Order: sequence, then structure tokens, then C-alpha cells
Amino acid sequence: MNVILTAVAVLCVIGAVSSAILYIISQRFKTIEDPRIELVQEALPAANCGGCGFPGCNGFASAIVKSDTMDGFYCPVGGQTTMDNIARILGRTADVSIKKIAVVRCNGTCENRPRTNIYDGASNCTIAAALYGGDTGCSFGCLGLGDCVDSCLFDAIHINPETMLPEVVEDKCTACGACVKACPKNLIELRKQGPKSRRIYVSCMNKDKGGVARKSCEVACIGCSKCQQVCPFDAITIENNLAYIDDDKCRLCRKCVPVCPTNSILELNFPPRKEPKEETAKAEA
Amino acid sequence: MENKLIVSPSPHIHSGDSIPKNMYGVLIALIPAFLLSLYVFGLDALILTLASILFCVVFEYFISKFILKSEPTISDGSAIITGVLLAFNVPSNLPIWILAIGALAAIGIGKMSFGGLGKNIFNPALVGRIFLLISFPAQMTTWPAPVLESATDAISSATVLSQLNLSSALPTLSSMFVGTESGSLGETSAIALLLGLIYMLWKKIITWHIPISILVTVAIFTAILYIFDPQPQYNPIIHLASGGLMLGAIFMATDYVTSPLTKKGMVIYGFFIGIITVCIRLWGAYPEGVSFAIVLMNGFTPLINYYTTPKRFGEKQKNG
Amino acid sequence: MGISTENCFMLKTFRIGGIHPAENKLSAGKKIENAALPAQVMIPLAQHIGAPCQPIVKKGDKVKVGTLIGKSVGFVSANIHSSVSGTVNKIDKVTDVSGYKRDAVIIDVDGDEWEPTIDRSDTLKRECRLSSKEIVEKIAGAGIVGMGGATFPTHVKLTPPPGLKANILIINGVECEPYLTSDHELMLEKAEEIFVGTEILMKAIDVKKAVIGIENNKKDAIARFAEISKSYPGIEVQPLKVKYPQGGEKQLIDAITGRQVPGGALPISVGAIVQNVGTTFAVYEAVQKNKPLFERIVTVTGKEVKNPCNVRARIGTPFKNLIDIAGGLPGDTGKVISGGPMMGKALPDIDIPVAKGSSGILIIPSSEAKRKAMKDCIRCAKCVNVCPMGLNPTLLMDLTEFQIWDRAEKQKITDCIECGSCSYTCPANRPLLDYIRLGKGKVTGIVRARKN
Amino acid sequence: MGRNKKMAKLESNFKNMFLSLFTICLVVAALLAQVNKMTAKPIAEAKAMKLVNAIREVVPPFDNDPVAEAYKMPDGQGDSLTVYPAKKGDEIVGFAVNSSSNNGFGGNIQIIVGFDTENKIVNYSVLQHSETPGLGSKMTQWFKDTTKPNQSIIGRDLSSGPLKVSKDGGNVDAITASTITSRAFLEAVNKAYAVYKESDADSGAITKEEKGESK
Amino acid sequence: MSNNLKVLINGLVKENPIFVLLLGMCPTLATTSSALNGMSMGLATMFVLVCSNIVISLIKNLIPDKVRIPAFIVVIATFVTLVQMMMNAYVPALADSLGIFIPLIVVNCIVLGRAEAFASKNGVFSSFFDGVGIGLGFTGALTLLGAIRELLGTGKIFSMTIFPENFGALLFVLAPGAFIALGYMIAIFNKLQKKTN
Amino acid sequence: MEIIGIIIVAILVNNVVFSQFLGICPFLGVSKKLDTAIGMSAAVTFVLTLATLVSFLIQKGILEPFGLEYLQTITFILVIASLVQMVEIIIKKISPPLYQALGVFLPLITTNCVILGVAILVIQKDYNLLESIIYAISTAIGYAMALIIFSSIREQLTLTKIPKAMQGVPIALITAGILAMAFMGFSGIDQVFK
Ligand SMILES: Cc1cc2nc3c(=O)[nH]c(=O)nc-3n(C[C@H](O)[C@@H](O)[C@H](O)COP(=O)(O)O)c2cc1C
Ligand SMILES: Cc1cc2nc3c(=O)[nH]c(=O)nc-3n(C[C@H](O)[C@H](O)[C@H](O)COP(=O)(O)O)c2cc1C
Ligand SMILES: Cc1cc2nc3c(=O)[nH]c(=O)nc-3n(C[C@H](O)[C@H](O)[C@H](O)COP(=O)(O)O)c2cc1C
Ligand SMILES: Cc1cc2nc3c(=O)[nH]c(=O)nc-3n(C[C@H](O)[C@H](O)[C@H](O)CO)c2cc1C
Ligand code: SF4
Ligand code: SF4
Ligand code: SF4
Ligand code: SF4
Ligand code: FES
Repeated sequence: MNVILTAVAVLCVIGAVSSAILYIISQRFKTIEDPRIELVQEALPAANCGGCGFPGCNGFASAIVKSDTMDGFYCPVGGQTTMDNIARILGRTADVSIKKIAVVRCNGTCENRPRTNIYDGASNCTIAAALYGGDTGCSFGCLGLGDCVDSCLFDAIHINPETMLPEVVEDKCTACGACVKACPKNLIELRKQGPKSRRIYVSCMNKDKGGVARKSCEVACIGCSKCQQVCPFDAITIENNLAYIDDDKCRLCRKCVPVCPTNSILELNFPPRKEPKEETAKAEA
Repeated sequence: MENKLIVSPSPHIHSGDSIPKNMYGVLIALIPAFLLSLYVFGLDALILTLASILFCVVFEYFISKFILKSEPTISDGSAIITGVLLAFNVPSNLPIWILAIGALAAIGIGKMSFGGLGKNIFNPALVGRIFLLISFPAQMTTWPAPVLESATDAISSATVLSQLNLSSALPTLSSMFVGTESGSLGETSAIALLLGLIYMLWKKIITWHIPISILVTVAIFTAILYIFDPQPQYNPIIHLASGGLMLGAIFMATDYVTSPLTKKGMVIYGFFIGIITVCIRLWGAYPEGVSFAIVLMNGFTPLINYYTTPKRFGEKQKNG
Repeated sequence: MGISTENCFMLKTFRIGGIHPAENKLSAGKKIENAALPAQVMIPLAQHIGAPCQPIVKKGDKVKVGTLIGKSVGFVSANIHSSVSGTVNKIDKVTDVSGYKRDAVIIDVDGDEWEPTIDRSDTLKRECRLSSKEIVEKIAGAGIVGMGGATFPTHVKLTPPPGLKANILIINGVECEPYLTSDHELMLEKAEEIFVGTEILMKAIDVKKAVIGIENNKKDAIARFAEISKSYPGIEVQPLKVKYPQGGEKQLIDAITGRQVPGGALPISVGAIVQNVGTTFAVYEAVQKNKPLFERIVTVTGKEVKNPCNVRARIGTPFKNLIDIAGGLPGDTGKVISGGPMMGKALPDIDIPVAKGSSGILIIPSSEAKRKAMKDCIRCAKCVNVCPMGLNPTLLMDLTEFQIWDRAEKQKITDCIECGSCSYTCPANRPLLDYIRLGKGKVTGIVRARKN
Repeated sequence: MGRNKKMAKLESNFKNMFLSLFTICLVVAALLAQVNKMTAKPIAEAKAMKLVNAIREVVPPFDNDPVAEAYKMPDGQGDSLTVYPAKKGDEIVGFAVNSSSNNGFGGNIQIIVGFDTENKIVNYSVLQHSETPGLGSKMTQWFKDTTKPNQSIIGRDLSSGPLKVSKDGGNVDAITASTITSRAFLEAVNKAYAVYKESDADSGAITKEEKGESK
Repeated sequence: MSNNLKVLINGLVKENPIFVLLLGMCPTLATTSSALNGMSMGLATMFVLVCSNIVISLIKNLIPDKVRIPAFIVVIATFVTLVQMMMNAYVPALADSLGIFIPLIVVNCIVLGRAEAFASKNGVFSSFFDGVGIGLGFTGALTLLGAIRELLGTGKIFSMTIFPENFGALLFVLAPGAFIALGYMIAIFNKLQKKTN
Repeated sequence: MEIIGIIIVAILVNNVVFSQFLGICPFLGVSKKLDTAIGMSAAVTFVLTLATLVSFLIQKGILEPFGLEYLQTITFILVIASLVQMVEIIIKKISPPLYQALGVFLPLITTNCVILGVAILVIQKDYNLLESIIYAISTAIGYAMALIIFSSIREQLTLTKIPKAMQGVPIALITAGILAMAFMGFSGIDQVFK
């Protein structure tokens, strides 16, 4: 029994000493660590992509806990559900953010836009863009060397080997915006994903005068303003010979699409048109 | 204009230097040592070298084609060098199946796991060699006597270095330099290896920094020991001429991929290879330390690269 | 003062790195021919480092040779003059050497009427009584920019920042680029003028000593200059070992004076100012003959070119016209380069106009034009050994590729002079300079943003 | 256990913290002490069994308790080795000597060597070593292989001189590629023999009780 | 029950402590020189894991948050000491060959990690299954690694000869072989997992 | 000579990481960047020395006199855990910069087997106090060396494109394996010091 007593005594003393020390520690720690940071971090997707504008998920968590609103905080990767969860943790209401997606505003496929020279430098858009206007007559169009592809952490954007243009995979894109920053030609824009992923946009960035633009690419926007005239919601503006559809104003009525003489307005994920099909065919011809 | 112009950033001309040019240059530099090993060890040397090359090339081909699913790059000649050097690092009577395992370790673990030429951290041939040395110590440390009649001690099966530790009679220096001593295939003749060094320096395949700093370090280190205690195992000449030191210093420590980039770094690298080699030789359990020293310093190479920079233009202003 | 006698045995050169590509000076010894006037010229408004000019003519205006058509805006900028007489057709975007469409004045040529102020005689005018300030003003007025390739406005260079003073003028007659011979020919044909130009520049920056550096592959120029230098006190001729990029400012200063310009600093910080021989000749013409910079010597060359030559061309002449003088575009053309093979720019087409910085047109046959496939770096350190700035090109490329800008900055990516020695040497055909240039731009931007 | 969820956790104040840790320590210490008491004997037994088994393996059959009768003998190098006499009836049938060497490849090697009364090695057993598996570790069997007289040490008579590996001019074949281990092993055997030699001469003169006390 | 089964499978595959979580690397590398050693280590760890999971889920509400970790450590250390004493008493040879790694189960991140992450939040039954699942995952991985190393190194599995020992590459039973074998196993596991996804 | 032997063995021959397999988790986890590796090394050195000292005193001062060796594991881990936290608090208080450089690694160290492992090993090896401290420091140096080389290698690997399946831990383990092979070259050197 004696042995047991000493064992108990020794261990209890050690236990007591350490608990005393830990108590002191816990007192000092009280003010420093906010346990909510950890909770928020657990709710985040841990992609550490920086898409939220903070240095990684931890940075985001500390920042949002310190701030007292949800404004300006949005994790594009986790999306709304994550933000709802965080709001619940912090007892705040989350902004209703609208899901966005990346679109590439160039439709200069190999057919639409003939090559005028051969690029033979490092396979990198930024390098090519620093060198010259590009291997086609259009110096605004996609170079097809895939800086956007390399920048995407989510494997959501790929070059289509036939068109040599990048294509965004709808359900993989998190709208983190990395590709927007990566493209030296500023071709990528984050636009509203739209109901059922339906979107309309001008797939061109060519600011050359109509004739010049048309010569280098068949589907270039020539700034003719036909779409602007037909839009019932004033969603289209023309600047520098280039039309732009504001996705806040656009109501997806599709009126602009058939009037474009160069077919540079794209509509995505819409059901096929019923009768005005002929019209489009005419416009194409 | 009918044919389209090519556009690229400058420069628009190239020296014409290429990876195969360098690799085949190394192979040419290895020829004297190979001929000598044929002379000393006979047909075994030929069979072993050819088998080793074959294994290395085949493994590289299969791994890159079927596992990594990338374009095989065996034509660049680096796998051949690995094969030759692996063969040069084993005794001439090594069973072929062990050699095959060594080639698999060299190419599979040492090179292709990292993605192939240029990405590996460690010298593949030496990874293969150490793998074998640790896995099959018995077969790797029994050397057959040279087939040469004139060999000094036709019955002895120990290398000069293992005799050092046993302090038994040492062979003559000239036989070590010319290479009629027993040992691994390629490590027998200092002269043949030095010919290779001269060729590579002449062709600007390598610079002098690594081999010379290793050899000088070993010479000075052992010379200091020799001055204090003139025992044969401290004799600098024996250390320079024997074992794998020359082979390692000239052909293996200089492997581009695994050695430092800057000249400062190369000298530091060579210095430590020299020191570690002598320490292992004199005091370690293994009779030869070059391979361990090189692989160890391969591990340090990224650190050396991180902290050494080339001599910058205008850094230390020397006006005048 | 003659050839400097020191180091006659071992020629001087810079101390770090360097390469020696095949020289291929095919047009060496070809006398300068005058190019015929084109029917139309396109004179870009941005031909220099710094802000583009403001056009001061409009459609329909009549201009003479030497009429000011673009006025410099801001300090680092240079005037642009008409190189022909005729009528302004329009001001429009034209693809220039940059590979992008930029503003240019397009003039329909009509005769060849020069501004009357220009002294068109060939006689050498040695005396110059202008003060330093007047000289610089005249140079600025003539729109002179560095003709060694950098096109940096010369008057800016001649106005050192306060507190710094030059004590040596170096005239860059190195022409280390393979193929190019325009400076060489100029030195042979206009030697005296270059010496006078040198004296004017010495006066402008108030130095007593000037050294003309010439590589040893131009022995005739060295001999001639040595002869003339005897009658020009203070001007010395320095033969140099043939090594690229000796023409680089920092390398040349190192080779001639043994001083190394620290990273990020200007040459003036070690008391040196470097001017190209072409620039020096332009200075002579501007100061002594009142002639603005509107024409220059262009080498047209290439292995398949029928008649490699050196031509005097008006700014704005399409490259195509000059190529025709050299026998037309060879059937087997892969690449057309403005400038030399190491630093020149490849052009997407040949209707691009000659600019102040166009020292040569190099036509490369298709067999040599295409780069070989890039392989993984084998860490051979050859690029490290040839880099004249003591950089680690392979590391810089990797850091750029993986966007590690802080390390790239620490590794002095901004010191790169874009000489291309690294890419030239790499046995794995890695596009080192392509990436380094990108990284250099990014890091420069980051550093600048931090300062502001 | 679902109900537990509703139960509030104890608050983190000093008293609670101290008490809970204290209680845990108390319980745990008591438990461990109890278990220790229970396992102490089996542990000691296991240790003893190992030794007895080893002794049994290396000497001819005996019926005494060699562990109880063990005594220490100086090995002549400043250290002393334990000797376990084996007796059948009252007759000494052999000795087991616990010997060691520090010169193994991995350091210390502990062996027990059994001798009969005629200077011959009966058998040996390796108690502890840290030699490389597959190399030096082969010594546990290597020197027992009586089919290979040049490598077996069983039955060797050491009175003719200490054992040496053939590389050092002896007549014992070293383990392949493990000369170092072999040397160390033979060193331990030779040391054991030296001690055995002493005790053999003295065994009749010194009573086991006296020796036993020095244990 | 199906929920418990899920917890169990989870530990075996999706949250396999070695291949996925990469925890407890030291015993993984050190004690897998043979299949038997690997398995014993795995079982010892599993025992501690299961027992501590049970006890902790029982007492979780009696412990103030601030001393949670020390309390858990004490509980774990107790079971480790128990294992240690048992093994010394009844399987001394095995205790010798596992050596210091038995007491080191205390600091095995898996054990504390599960206590923290699972047992302190769940009931006894789930905690038990979690312990069994993770423990089996750990044991399985260790046994597999041990078997591979033993086979490559000595030609045996669980001491049964598969091919003659002479052909074994000794390296695999030594330290470097541990790293290399585990490295390739994780690579293969990753690849297989990617394929099944 | 003995002491030098202990140092050489602990750093080179029986390197904690490459041959003893202690502290592998942080070795794999904190070796992605050279800077963090250096901070971690410093932290380990400090804590290892301190923990070995304290646990040595507890063993000799309390456990052995009372015959309580079986409580070794439990007391050591308690003491080490408290110690690490105490150190963290103290550093945070007296030197915030030091905390930034080193303190952030402290929580990682508690569950690192090196600390407990060395504390137990010095008792097993029967070292005296001085030897224990020397052993602890040398082990830490060996750990630091391994961590630093390793992180520099991994920094280089991040600049190359290695096969997808090998990225991350697999290639790190292979690299460690090859380094372990290289370190085996030192085996036997300790014999000199006997
Ligand atoms: C992994 C490894 C473990 C080794 N272990 C031992 C050992 O346990 N015992 C030994 O004597 N030698 C050992 N050695 C040493 C070598 O096998 C051997 O080279 C030694 O130096 C003597 O060789 P020899 O016995 O053929 O003379 C080991 C070598 C290696 C590679
Ligand atoms: C912003 C800037 C300011 C400069 N200021 C001066 C100057 O004050 N004095 C000078 O001699 N050169 C000046 N330079 C010119 C450069 O030193 C250099 O001569 C020029 O960029 C061309 O050199 P390179 O062709 O060797 O690259 C300046 C350049 C830049 C970009
Ligand atoms: C790599 C490199 C090579 C150069 N080569 C020459 C050359 O051969 N000749 C030359 O006049 N300028 C050359 N330059 C430009 C000079 O650095 C410098 O700009 C020029 O000599 C200054 O004179 P400028 O302002 O009159 O052009 C070179 C520049 C670089 C960066
Ligand atoms: C100078 C030189 C030395 C080389 N030495 C070796 C060597 O020792 N071992 C080897 O496997 N490959 C060697 N190689 C070939 C090649 O670089 C090596 O396989 C790479 O490490 C593979 O990535 C060498 C190549 C050169 C150019
Ligand atoms: S496609 Fe662009 S926005 Fe979408 S996830 Fe990829 S990088 Fe981010
Ligand atoms: S969209 Fe932009 S980044 Fe992407 S390939 Fe085209 S040019 Fe490059
Ligand atoms: S281009 Fe830049 S990095 Fe390359 S060699 Fe020249 S100075 Fe060095
Ligand atoms: S020259 Fe090319 S292969 Fe050699 S180190 Fe530089 S980048 Fe790598
Ligand atoms: S198991 Fe050793 S550090 Fe994790």
C-alpha cells in the first residue's frame, strides 16, 4: 500500500504543480486568443488561394473576426454556404452575394482570326504580350498561351486545342479572379453566372476601328452600335469602337444577339431559339 | 508575304550547345578508363558495362513511358552515363541481377522519382551504388583479382583502401596510377581518369573548380596528418591515386544536376567532399567514402546554392 | 593621343562573363549607300525611351526635310523631325518596331527640299564656340537619342543629376553584335567628324579625357582612329578584346576604366558617360551643321541576303525598301530582325518604318530561325558563367515562372541588361531571357510601387 | 450518452481545474501503482527465464539453480564477468559465462558462452546486440553451424590459443561482410574463456556460497 | 450502427492516419522493419487509442476546457504505461524490439488528435468505433509497410520465406528503406485514391 | 573523447531523423520553407535542452528515490507539456520578436517525439547530467541540420516540376531516404572514440 501512496503523492504533486502553472497561463491567454478565429477557419475551405484578398484562410478568419460586419468579406471558393456558416458562427447576417463566373471575352478562334506570323518565344502570354501585338492581326485578342490556365488553382480553365481559346468549366470555377489578374490582355471578366448559368456578353475586346478590326477577325466587335439601339434596358454601352453589356442591367432578353453583324455577342446555356432562327442564319451569312 | 515570319524575343541565335553534346562528351572522356578496365578485368568489364547501360536505358524508357506517361528522353545520353558510371562503381564479378537492382535504384529512385533529367537532387549512379552497397555488402565488397598476369598481387582480393585499414603490404604507387590494382571497374587507373578530366576541361564540359578542390583538399588534409604521423594510411599520394577518389572527383561530383551553380559554391562543395571522404576512409567502417561524401554534399547543394551568389557585377567596387 | 600602350599583349576587356558568337560581319567594308527616297514615310512619334511626342502638324500640312513635326513633352523625351519633304497624309496608328500599333505621322513624299538652316556641305567644321549649355540645347532641339540601341534622349544623359560630375567620356565604337557593321562603316567614313563630335561632347559635360573603345575585329578603324587621335589632345583610342556584350555601357566602362557601376546606379556614379559613335556623329551634325536627327545608317544583312550592305536611310522608310536595296527578301526567310541577333527585335512584318534606333535589318533563314525545343534545366551553370552581370539566370527564370518576386529582387533580377548571353549559351535551349525580362518588369513595378 | 451533451461543461476556474487534474492524477496513480505491483513479478520472471533458458541452451543438462549460484570473476581487464556453474547432482558439468564486447559494429554485444569441463565450447547464445540485421546479426547462428567446421566454434578447445578470424590469421571464418562483428564476438568468447579458465581451476577450492555472496 | 460503420471505414480509408493524415510518422518508420513488429506496434497504439477514446468521451464533461489537453495527456499516458508494463511482462521480446516507441505512443499525434477532435465531442460508442477504425487503419498500414519491407529486405513475410534471403535488399529493413518504402506507398495510395474518385 | 563521441554519434552516425526516426512529423511538416526550418530548429534546440535537463532531474530526484520508474512516461510528458507552455508565455512576455521567430513553433513541439524520446533515451543510456545535456544539444543540432538541408532541398523542388503523384510527402520521404543512405556512410566513425 505504501508504494501506492507514494505514487499517488508524487503524481498528484506534479499534477497540482502543472495545473497551477496552466492556470496562470490560461489567465494570461484569455485576452489574446479569440477562439472564434479557429472556428471560422474550420468553416473555410482551406484552399489558401487568396481569392478573398487576404493572405490565406487564416488571414481571412482573423480579419473577419476582428471586424464587426460581414461587408467586404467573401470567400469565393466556399461560396454562399460557407459565408452563411461563418455568419452563424459569428452571429451576423451575411450579405447575399451573387455567384459569379469567369468569362473569356475573345472569340478569335483559328477560323475566325487567321494567323499572320508565328510566335516562337516562351510559351507564356505575358511574355508574348510584352513582345508584340500577337500572332494575328488583332492585337487585343487571346494569345492562347495559357497564363490563365496556369494561374487557376481549381483546374477550372483549359485551352481548347481546336479553337486555341480558353474555356471555363462552369462548376469548377470559384470566381477567385486569379485568371483575371493573370491575363495580360485583360480578356477575362467575372460576370454574374445568371439564372441557370444563362449569360450574354460581347466576346471581343478589339478597340480598333471597325474596318481594321473586321479585317483581322471575323467575329470582332466593330462598334456599329446596333445592339445598343436594340437593347430595351440600356445595358449596352459603346466606347472605343467596342460594345460592353453591363450584367447588372442586362435582363437576358437576347434581342441584341441576332442584330450583331459580326456575331460577336455570345449567349450561353439558353434553350434554342424557336422561330427567329432564320434571322440568325441570315446574320451569319 | 506567302510564308509567315517567325517572331520571338531576343536573342535570335544560339550557341548550338546541347544536352546530348555535353553528355556524349562525358562518355568520350570515359573511354580511356573503360579501355583500361577491359585490359585489367577482361570480358567481365565489358559485359557488366554493357548490361548496366542497357538496364539504365531500358528502365528510364519504361518508367517515363508507362509510369510518368511522358516523352522518353533516353537519347540525351544521360542514362548511358548513369549506366557506365554505375558499372564503374561495382566489382567486376558482381552478379548481373544485383546490377539490375542497382540500375533500378539509380534510375527509379535516384532520377525518375524526381521527374527525370535535371530535377534530381542526388547523383543517380551513386544512389544506385550506395543502395547496392547497403543492400548487398558482401557482394559489393569482395573484389576479384585483376585478370592481368603482371598484377602485383594476383591473389589479393582487397582494394588498396581496405588494405590501408589492415596496414598490410601496400602495392606500388605506379601500379595504382596505371591501374593494375584490383577494385571497382572504373576506379583503378588515375592516369586514365585524368585524361578524361583534361578532355572535359578542354571541351569546356566542366570547369576545374569541383575536381581540383576535391583533390587539393584530400591532398592537403592527408598531408597534414602525414606530417604529424607518417603512417602509410595517411600518405596523400596513396589517397589521391587509389580507390574511387579520381572517378568521383572527375566524373561524379561534377554532375551538373547535382552540384552547385556558382563557383564559390563549387569550391565549398569540393572542399567538404574532400574532408568527408578522408574522414570516412580513415575512421569509418567503410573502406571508401567518396560516394557517401558526394551524395551527402548533393544534399547540401540546394543550401549552398541558396546562400552563395555568383560574383556580382559592381558589388565590390574595385575602381582603378 | 594615340593608342594607349598599356596591355598591348592582353587586350582589355570586361571582367565577368561574356560570350563570343560567330561574328558574321558580312557587310563589313561595304561603303555606305544612300537609300532612294520612298514614296511615303511613316514617322513614329515614339522613337525613344520616355514620353511620346506631341504631333505639331496635321493632315495636309506641307513639311520640308528637317521640319519639326513632333515636340517633346516632359524632360525625358526627344523632338521628331520630318525626314522628307512633302504633305502630311494623316496621323494614324502604324505597327512600329514595338510590334504594336502606335501613332505615327504619315507623309507623302514630294521632292527633297531641306530646311534652309541645315548646312548640307561635306566640309569638316572643327571649331565650336558654343557654351556647354548651348550645346546641350542644340542637341535637344535636334532630337538626338542614343543610337547604340537604347534610344535614350542624349540631352538628358548630358545633364547629370545634381552633385554628380563626369570625369571621362567614353565613345562606344564596340559594335559587339554579330552581323552589324553600321558603326564600323561610319567610323571609317566619318572618322574626323566623330572626333569633332567627341570634342563637342567633352565640352558639353566638361571633361578633359575621352576614350574611344573599339573591338579588335575592326583593325582598320582602330588604325585610322589612332592616326587621327594624334591631333586631338585628350582623346584616346582603346582597342578591346572581342567579347560580347562589350558594347553594354557597364561592361565598356569596366573594360576601359576598371570601374564597375554598382547595381541600380547610373554610369555617372563612377564619373563616366558613354555615347555611341553614331550618336557622336549626329551630335557633330546637329551642332556644327544644324542638322536634326532624321536619317541614320542601317546595316541590311543576313546569310541568304544577296547583297549585304550599309545604307543611309531616312527615318520612316519602310524596312521593305531597304531590304530591296540588299537584293530583296530571300525566298527562305524565317525571321526579320530589327537590330542585331542578340538584342534586336523580331518583326511580324516588313512594312515597319525605320526609327532612330534601327541599327540594322537582319534576315535569318528559316533553318536558323526556329528555336529548338526547350528541355528541363540541367543546372550546368553555363548561363551563370556567361552572365556579364554576375547573375544566376536559371534561378531568375525559375523564380519568375513560380512568381517568387521577393527572392527575384534579392537575386538582383533588375540588374539584368537583357544581353541574352544566357539564352544563347543554354544547352537545354531554355528561354531564360524571355522569363527574366518578364520578371524584371514585374519586380521593377513592385519596387516602384513600394517607393511611392 | 446523448444525454451528456446537455450537461454543461465544468467552468474553467482555478478550483475546478485544480480539482479535476488532481482527481485524475489520483486515480491514475493508484491504478498504475496497482498494475505495477501486479506486473512486477512477471517482468522479473520473464527476465530470469530468459537468462535461465540461455544458460540451459549453452551447457550440458543440469539440475541446480545456476542463477542462484552465480559469482563474479575478474576478466583481467579491470572488469568482471558473471559465471554460472551448472551441476548435475553435485558434479560440475559445465560453466556458462556471461561476456560482452564493446567493439561490435553497433556497439555493445552481450553473449553467454557455455563450456564443458574440458575447455570445450558447448554452445553460445547472444543475449543482446545492436548489429545490423541481416549482417552482423547473423552471429546468433553463424558460429553454431557445425556443418561448416571453419566457421563453427562449437566444440572448439581454446586452450590452444584464442580464437581469431581468418583475416587476422586465425581459423574462424568471419561472417560475410561482417568482420567487425565477428572480431567483437570472438573477443567476447575469448574473454569468457579466460574467466572460465580461472574458475575451472578454482571451482573445487572456493565454495559456491562464498562466491555467491559476491554476486 | 451504419453511422458507426461509416466512422470505422472513414478511419480505414478516407482518413487513414498514415496515408492521408500523415500522422504518427515516427513509429511508422521505426517499427516496420518486419510485418510482425509493425502489426504489434499498430495493435499497441490501437489499444491506447480505443481505451483513451472511451475514457475521454466518458469524462469529457467533467473536465474544464483549459486543462483539457493536460487531462487527456494524462489519460493517454496512463494507458501507454499500462501497455508498457503488460508487454514487458508477457511479451518481453517484442517490448525489446519496439523499444522506446512504446512510451512514445503518448506523443503520437493520432491519439491526442482523435481525443481532441472526436472523443471529446462524441459519445462513447462512436468514440469506440472511431478508435477502432483509426486504429485498424494505423495497424493495417503499419502491417502492410512492415510486410513490404520484410519481403523486399529478407524475402520473408511474417518470417515465412517467400524467396531466398540472399536475394533480399538489406536496405529495406534499415532506416533508408523505411523512408523509401513509405514514400512510394503514399504515392501509390494517392494515385489509387485519385483514380477511384 | 567520450563527449566528442557522443556529439559525433548524435549528429552524424545516429542522426535523430535519419536513423533514430524521432520528430518526423514536424520534419515533414515544417520543412517547406528554409526560414521556418531555421526558426523551428532554434526552438527545438532550446526546448530539447531544457526538457532533458528538467526530466533528468525529476528522474534522479524524485522517481528513482521513490522507486517510481514506471511513472516515467506520465510524469515526463506532463512536465514537458507544461514546460513548453511556460516557455511560450515567458518568451511572449519578454521578447515579442523572439516569439515571432521561434515561439510560434512551440505548440508544435509538445507533440514531437524528439523531446520525450531524448528525455527517455538519456535515462536508458545511463548518461550523467553533463552527458545528457551534451547529448540533447547534439541531437538538436543533428535535427536542425537535417531540417535545414531538407528544407533547402524542398525549396529547390518547388522550383521544378516533379511528377504529380510524387509531389509533397512522397518525394520528401524519398529524399529523406536517400539522405539516410548517405548518412550511413558515417557508421563506424564512433568506434574511433571508444
Ligand atoms: C548497412 C550496413 C550495415 C553493416 N553492418 C555491419 C555489421 O553489423 N557488422 C559488421 O561487422 N560490419 C557491418 N557493415 C560493414 C560492411 O559490411 C563491411 O564493409 C565491413 O567494413 C567489413 O567488411 P569485411 O567483413 O568483408 O571485411 C555494415 C555495412 C553496411 C552497409
Ligand atoms: C530614368 C532614367 C534616367 C537616366 N538618367 C541619366 C542621367 O541622368 N545621366 C546619364 O548619363 N544617363 C542617364 N540615363 C541613361 C542610362 O544610364 C543609360 O545610358 C541608358 O538607359 C542606355 O544605356 P544602355 O543602352 O547601355 O542600356 C537614364 C536612364 C533612365 C532610364
Ligand atoms: C548588351 C548590350 C550591348 C550593347 N552593345 C552596344 C554596341 O555594340 N554598340 C553600342 O554603341 N552600344 C551598345 N549598347 C548600348 C550601350 O549600352 C549604350 O546604351 C550606348 O553605348 C550609349 O550610347 P548612346 O546613348 O549614344 O546610344 C549595348 C547595350 C547592351 C545592354
Ligand atoms: C559532367 C557530367 C557528369 C555526370 N556524372 C554523372 C554521375 O556521376 N552519375 C549519373 O548518374 N549521371 C551523371 N551524369 C549524367 C546526368 O547529368 C545525370 O544522370 C543527371 O543527374 C540525371 O538527371 C553526368 C553528366 C555530366 C555532364
Ligand atoms: S477560372 Fe479563373 S476565376 Fe474561375 S477559379 Fe479559375 S482562376 Fe478562379
Ligand atoms: S485569355 Fe489571356 S491569359 Fe488566357 S490564354 Fe488568352 S491571352 Fe493568355
Ligand atoms: S540577359 Fe541578363 S541574366 Fe542573361 S546573361 Fe544577360 S545580364 Fe545575365
Ligand atoms: S545554361 Fe541552361 S541548362 Fe545550364 S544552368 Fe543555365 S538554364 Fe540550366
Ligand atoms: S510521430 Fe514522431 S513527431 Fe509525430
